[in-house]
Amino acid sequence: MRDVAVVSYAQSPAQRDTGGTTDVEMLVPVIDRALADAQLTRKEIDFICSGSCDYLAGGAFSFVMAVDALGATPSAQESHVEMDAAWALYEAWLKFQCGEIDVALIYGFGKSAPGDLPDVLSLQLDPYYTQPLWPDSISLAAIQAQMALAKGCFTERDMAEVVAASRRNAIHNPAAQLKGEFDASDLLKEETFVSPLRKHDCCPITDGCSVLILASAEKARALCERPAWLRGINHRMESHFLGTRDLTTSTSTMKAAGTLKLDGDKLDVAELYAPFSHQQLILQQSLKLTDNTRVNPSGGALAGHVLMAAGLDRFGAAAREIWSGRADRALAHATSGPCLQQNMLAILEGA
Amino acid sequence: MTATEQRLEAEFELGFTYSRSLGPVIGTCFAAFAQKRFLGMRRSDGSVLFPPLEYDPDTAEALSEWVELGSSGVVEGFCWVKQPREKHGELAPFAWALIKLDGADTPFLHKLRVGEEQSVHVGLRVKPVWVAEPLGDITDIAAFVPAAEELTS
Amino acid sequence: MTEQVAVIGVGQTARYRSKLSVSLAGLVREAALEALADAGLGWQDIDALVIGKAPDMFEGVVMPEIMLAEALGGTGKPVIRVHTAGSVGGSTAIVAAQHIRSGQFDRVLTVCFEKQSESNAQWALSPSTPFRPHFNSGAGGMFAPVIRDYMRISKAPEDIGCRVAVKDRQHACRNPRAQLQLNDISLEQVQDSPMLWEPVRFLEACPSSDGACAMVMVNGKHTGSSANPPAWIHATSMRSEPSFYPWRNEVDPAAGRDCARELYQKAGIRDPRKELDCAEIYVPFSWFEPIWLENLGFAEKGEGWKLTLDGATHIDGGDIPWNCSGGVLSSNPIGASGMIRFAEAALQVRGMAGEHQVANARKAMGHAYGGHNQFFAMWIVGADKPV
Amino acid sequence: MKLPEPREAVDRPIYLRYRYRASEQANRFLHAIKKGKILGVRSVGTGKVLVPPPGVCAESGTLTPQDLIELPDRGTVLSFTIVHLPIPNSRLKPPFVVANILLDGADQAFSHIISETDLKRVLIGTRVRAHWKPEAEWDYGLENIEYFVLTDEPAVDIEQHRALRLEEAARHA
Repeated sequence: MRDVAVVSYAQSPAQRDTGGTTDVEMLVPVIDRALADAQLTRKEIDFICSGSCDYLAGGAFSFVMAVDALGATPSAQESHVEMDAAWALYEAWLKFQCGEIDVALIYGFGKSAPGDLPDVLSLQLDPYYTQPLWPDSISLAAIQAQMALAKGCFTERDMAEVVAASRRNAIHNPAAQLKGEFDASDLLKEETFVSPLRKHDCCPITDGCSVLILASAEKARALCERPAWLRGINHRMESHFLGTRDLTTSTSTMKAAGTLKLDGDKLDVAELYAPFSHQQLILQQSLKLTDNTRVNPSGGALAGHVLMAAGLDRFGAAAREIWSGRADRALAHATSGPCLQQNMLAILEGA
Repeated sequence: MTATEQRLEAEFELGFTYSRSLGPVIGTCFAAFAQKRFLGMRRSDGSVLFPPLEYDPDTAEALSEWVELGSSGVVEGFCWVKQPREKHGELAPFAWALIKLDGADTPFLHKLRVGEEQSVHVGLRVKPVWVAEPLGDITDIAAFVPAAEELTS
Repeated sequence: MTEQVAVIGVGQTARYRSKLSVSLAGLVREAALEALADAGLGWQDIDALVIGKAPDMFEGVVMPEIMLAEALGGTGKPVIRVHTAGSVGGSTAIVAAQHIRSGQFDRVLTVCFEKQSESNAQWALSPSTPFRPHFNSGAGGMFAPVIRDYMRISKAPEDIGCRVAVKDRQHACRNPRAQLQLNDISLEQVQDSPMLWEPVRFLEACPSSDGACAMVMVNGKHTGSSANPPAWIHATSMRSEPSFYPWRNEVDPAAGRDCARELYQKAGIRDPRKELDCAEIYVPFSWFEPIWLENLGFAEKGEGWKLTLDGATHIDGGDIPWNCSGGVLSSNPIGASGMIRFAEAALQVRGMAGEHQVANARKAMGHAYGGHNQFFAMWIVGADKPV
Repeated sequence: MKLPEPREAVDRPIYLRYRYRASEQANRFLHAIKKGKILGVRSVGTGKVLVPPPGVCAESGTLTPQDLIELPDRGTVLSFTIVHLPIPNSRLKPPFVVANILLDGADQAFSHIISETDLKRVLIGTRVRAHWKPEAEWDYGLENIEYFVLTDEPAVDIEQHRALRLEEAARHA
């Protein structure tokens, strides 16, 4: 396996609503920052790959306009996935393994404010039996939470503790949307929203974008003092219907962890893409994380959730932990689909 | 040109009425709804899927063994929607429920109309409320209600 | 370090049609099963699934791979969904090939599809947003000015487009999968067909189709399962550029030219017209044949139309037959159209193209493009293992 | 068990509401066009003039400046098509000309309609000017220009014009 490292990462400040700012206007300063931090120019990038979803802002071909941010003239090697940008990173990582590139720029972007996100995400569901009823993304997650609670996997207090920790950690993350000192007991006093979920159990809706730069071994050492080396990356899909899989655990996460021979006890940090508090607990249990691991030092998706970039953000946040020396070994996780249907894991190391 | 020029805004609707081909399996299931029947699909391990799928979700094997299911079932999982969204088409609070029909091994998602949250629980027996003129679609079932209640549409 | 990649399975919808009465899962299954059978493999043998299609608005399902993966044996496996506009079929094939070339996977299934009959393509391609004028009526309205500019620059005779339309439909009659089977097609018939976006006539434009295409690719060490010969991937390349910027050359786009240059260099090709035996090139409007002949280096600038006129691109007697399958002009399930080009190139070098087989084809090119002549994906496949 | 005849297809209405907000540059452009003025912007990355003004210059990947430039309502046809299909929700009756029109002083063309009884008179390089709707009907949109009409000026050699424009851009870059 060819050594590849995360050498730069920038994100837009998490905002509920960026108003009229277009995707491409949002992207340009963030790309500029990611490049500047690595002392690179646009022309030094071998490959660009992005993740986005047309339905968020309601126009076909969102990624086509985004190409305008790249200065891709006369032409650039570029690709796009209609998935979270973590999968764009995966596509780039494969290209590194093919020996075709040395520097790749990955970006994800999404403006969810123009639409009604929980309804938009309903269109991910099977279009015959399920979507016509318009079950929203929050309701589906709430069913998952109810089933896990009923099974005794964790308690509502555990969920509130996840939220309190997320907001506490986010105090140190300038790009976080929700942050502050909260007490789990106080959070539990709030009324339920889509029961058993309370509003704070759900990620916020965020407009924004993120940019991450990967580099091959020699380049990485030149561009970054302490590169965050990608030591393994794997992703898995589950079946789609809520009734055909066990919602209280994450079998695809376990399968990916098994392939990576991941030891949940030996991680300094885990950045988990959990849009709902209980999903973080399901992931922690599936990964067999222990108290040795700091979970979501960035605050995670509960502190800011740019759909289509939130998975890539976990790679960026994990890399920051490595760069700073706060961690030697970190896990980045990304998810896609309703109720954690598809999951990706990657191990990042400082040495 | 001044900095105070008001920001132009407008709502727009993105939409289309799609025509969805169903294929033999979904088409048969929907046709059975028009007769107020539930048909499940047996997998090679003997278990029965509802809704019936064309292909086994784990092995991708093509499926074709139909099973007639009962007309009621039990709640396996649920959530309570205090404030229905416009798209839900419900006027009062309701539950989304994973309902396992009698004779099926997998639950499926539908709406459950019960007066209050406390009345919903795992194991609650429920039955469908059919619309007045079922056409052969998932929306022929207006919702489920507790089986103890009178059938009303 | 990198691995050799071969195509050992190709599958397509039995016949592309304007409407197919199957579910989305049923649509992709037909192509996937045929590809698996060709490869001599079952679902359990596949290590990863690579899915591609054009905008989600065509079917009104957001990220449809989420609900389709299980019908393609994707449960428990890595699944990725590519979307690069019209070039997506090509890009998806390239991403699938990279799964193997990287050494990470041995056997990959890739599937592209579109079910245009679920919606109205015109609507799905340009939903109207406020404050934006809508002067174009369909894709042709966008591409016709480019064609007009090509005619000005190249001084091509007015009937070149019609000749391409005839040729591709003659080819389609040899391909039972092609949607349009116009047995008595003639130059006069094309010329007399209604004008849509001048100079593009009805019979010079692609149809709207339902369909899917699939391929099984394997590490070169594992070609043995198929009863049929493999197509070896000699080179792949992808290039993009922005849709609009001042004085952008839309007739001879830089991204297409750069993509082809890189492709030929990787494949060790100096003269594509001489060294390739045939090509499947994305031609949704007839005039794009001469446009791409020049852009891809099969002809000098301003000379592409002469190849069409001389019959060089015809399967009968042409030295470099283009679109022997009938091409996009005869079937256009948009998200799959690029992959069909790549797959047809593979069938040619495997000697499996049936009635539209080019005799002794050893090396063929597949090409796809999308957006406003701005996204390009290409590959070259060969009957022989690359050195 | 007797199986019913399968249903072939169902209708699936999928309608979603979105809120559109104009970007800063679009907002400036739309407010100006409401008053009958056309605004463009000179890219700091390339020195070229873009109209309508985008927030980002695609050629260089740079944000465009806030100072916009007023442009005349005359220009040249860069390319065109004669459309024989109706535009949905438009009162224009085919055939009509859709052209890429390059305003004088601009480097990027935009798409608009040319109304002309003799469509054959429209050629690449043909000079045109805007025919505005009556002022009372002006709104926030490029449709305030109802269509372009041909002028009496001689046709422009596009290649020559391009070379001159690129020279000017180089001076500003």
